[in-house]
Amino acid sequence: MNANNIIKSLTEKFPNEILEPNVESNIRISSYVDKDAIVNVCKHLLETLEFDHLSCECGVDYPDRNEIEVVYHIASYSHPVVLTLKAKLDRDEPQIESIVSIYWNANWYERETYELYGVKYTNHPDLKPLLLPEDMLGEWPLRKDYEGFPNKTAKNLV
Amino acid sequence: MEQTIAPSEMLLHLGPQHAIQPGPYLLDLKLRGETVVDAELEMGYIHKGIEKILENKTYLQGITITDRICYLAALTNNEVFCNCVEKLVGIEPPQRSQYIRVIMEELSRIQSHLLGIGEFSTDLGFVTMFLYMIREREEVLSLIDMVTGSRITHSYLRFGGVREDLPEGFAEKAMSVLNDINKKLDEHEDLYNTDKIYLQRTVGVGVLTAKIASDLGVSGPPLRAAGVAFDIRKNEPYLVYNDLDFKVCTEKEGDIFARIKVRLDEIRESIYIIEQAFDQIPQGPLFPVGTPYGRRTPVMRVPAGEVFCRVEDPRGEMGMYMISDGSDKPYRVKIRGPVFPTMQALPPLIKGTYVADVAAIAASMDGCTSEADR
Amino acid sequence: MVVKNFIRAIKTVYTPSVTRLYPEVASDLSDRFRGLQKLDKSKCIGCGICANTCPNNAIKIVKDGRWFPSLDVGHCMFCGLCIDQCPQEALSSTKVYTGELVKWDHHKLLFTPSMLAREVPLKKEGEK
Amino acid sequence: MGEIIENVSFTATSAIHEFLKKTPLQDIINWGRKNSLWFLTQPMGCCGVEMIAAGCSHYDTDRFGIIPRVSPRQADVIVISGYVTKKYLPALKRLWDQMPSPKWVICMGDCSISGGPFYESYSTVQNIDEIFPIDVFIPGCPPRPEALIQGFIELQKKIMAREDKGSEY
Repeated sequence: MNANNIIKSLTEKFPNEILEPNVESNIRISSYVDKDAIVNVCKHLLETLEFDHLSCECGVDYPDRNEIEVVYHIASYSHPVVLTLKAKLDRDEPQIESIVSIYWNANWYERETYELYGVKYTNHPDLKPLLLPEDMLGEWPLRKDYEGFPNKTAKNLV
Repeated sequence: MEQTIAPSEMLLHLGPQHAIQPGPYLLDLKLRGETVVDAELEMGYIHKGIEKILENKTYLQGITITDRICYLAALTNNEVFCNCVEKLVGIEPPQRSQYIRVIMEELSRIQSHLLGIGEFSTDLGFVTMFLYMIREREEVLSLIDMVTGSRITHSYLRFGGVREDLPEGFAEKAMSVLNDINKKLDEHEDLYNTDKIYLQRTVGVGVLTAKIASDLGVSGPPLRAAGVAFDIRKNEPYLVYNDLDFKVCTEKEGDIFARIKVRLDEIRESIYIIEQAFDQIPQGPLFPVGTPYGRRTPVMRVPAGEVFCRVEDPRGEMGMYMISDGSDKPYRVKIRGPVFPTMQALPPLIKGTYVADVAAIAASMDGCTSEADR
Repeated sequence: MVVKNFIRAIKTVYTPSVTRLYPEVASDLSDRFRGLQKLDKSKCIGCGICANTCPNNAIKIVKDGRWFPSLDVGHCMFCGLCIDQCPQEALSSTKVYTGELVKWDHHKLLFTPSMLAREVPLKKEGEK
Repeated sequence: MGEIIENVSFTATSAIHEFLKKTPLQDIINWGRKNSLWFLTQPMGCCGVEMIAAGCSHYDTDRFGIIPRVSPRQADVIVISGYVTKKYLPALKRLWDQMPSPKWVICMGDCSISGGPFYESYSTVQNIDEIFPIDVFIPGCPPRPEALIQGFIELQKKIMAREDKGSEY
């Protein structure tokens, strides 16, 4: 399983959905993905390309472009290639389909991204806050324009 | 979890403060008789917001914050952060620094596993073993203290190298302590293997098979105990692990006993790695020559780009995703801790077991709440 | 066998004690131990690099004759960055970490430049 | 004094106690109290590990009669050993309420004193000393176990000097 083959297989299977594929090194590849195709792409990755380990999933906020990117790092237990998949979402109403049905451990990552960025995952089994108390929902603290930070009420002696 | 309960069922909260916990989390159990029929884990009680804090600190200041992600693996957390920055900048630490990093990270692995096994033992009621393990851990901590100047939050690594060289006579002292630990480990393992009560409580309990473990996204000792030889040090070698000879410790059973066995074996393997590293360590500079990087690196700018790095934490795969926009602070840092998926796998794992085994299973996964919450 | 546990426990009676008898005997510290900083007033130029470097904003430059750093130990992580970055090597770490630092009140955790330079004692005479 | 739990009358408020506080007999009571400071183990972060280490063989707080307990109902001292978040504060208050009086609080580490490295985070509760009556502050990130022992010794001194906030004078 090598990086070029993986990119080739992906672009052949999804010519319109996989955008800007990029081979960074032998073990790192990245690509943008159309947000409607994420579940199908992940299914293909899991079933034919041995990407059986979702390493991490996170959001990145770009207020200048009015976009939130959802980034998936998909790795494998058998080969060292890590694929970075990114999906661009609208910042005002970020919404993407959940991949819990394919990678079980996406569950908590998605809940985390939901409460920190406000990304809504459709078809998620139980979308509710994970790390923060319920009443902080809606503040989206990791967005770049979060107002509550830095909170300067701490008693600093100096 | 469904909060409505049938007349024959009962809801049990373990936490946020409980004797079995290494840090606060809440484990809700739904019991029917003594069997756990449903479980849910609620966390975030020590969510520090480290990812947001790192966005507001310069790269150099970020090193001190990464220490505090997980208090038992501060050096590996430093390593992954420095690794990301080094890859973005395009420098590589010189051989001597890499060897020093390997030695320190393996020492850190030893102390983490010792505490992990110790805490597990006290949750089983085997408090003697806890005291033994902590006794040995303190010796290792003294070694780390000798080099880094603090016991658990070191701030020892710098971009392109390490803060200070190994002190005089460190190798001899370290090897005498480690050989001693190696000898004592055999005795401890003998105790574990022959204790009837211990065997009854661990063998065949909390079985995580290879298929399920990889579906749940688990990494580290729980996965290796199920027979999957997944170790970032082998799969994606960083530092000088390519030049060192070691094996990935695996077991087949995937139960609690196997997990503890894997940790004990890994301590031995780490000692073996350190022994080799002391033999092979070359003389030389600590920082790459001809670059501005050094112990006194001032606030620096990092070229724009993004990188995803992985290292092997004591608990599994530690990854960090860093985006730089060319300024002196990272644009986004995502920490992918190994404990996060491990904790996530806990509720499905304890479903169907007896409530008495919950403590043993939870402790054998060696969860570190601080890191899972970040 | 469970009896083995007891035998092992009894055997440890003969092993040397490991307990560090603090406070009667001060513990051995490594040479690199990072305790409370010490300020060399003759070297310090009040440039403020330490205050800028501090990850926690625990250092502030105050006027005490000349400009010197003052330190809030309630914020200080003892990470050693200020010591590394000082261009004049005016700051150094000492092995003070227990007796003089533990305080009864929060506001006593502020260490003035003269306390950092050890011109006045860290704990006042008769201070409880 | 912490918050009063409803329908529970505190023994410390009784008339006998008020009288005893004015007599030298209180010194004997305080001597007894200071030598049995059982503390609640609830590790909350880096300092929690040092707290565990302080209870084990290398530091051995049992020498001072300081014994770790896992139940708040058996504990006299709560060591806030880490970072208090908005989510954890209600639980911590509840632990504090469950402890029988007289009871004391020790702030261990920067995180509990001021927020430490995370003082400007969105999740932190700042100024813990306005919420709990804190007796001893132990700076350090984390403090060594010796510093924790020193903190207990300071608390003992404070109890003997009748200046602690745990019992009313």
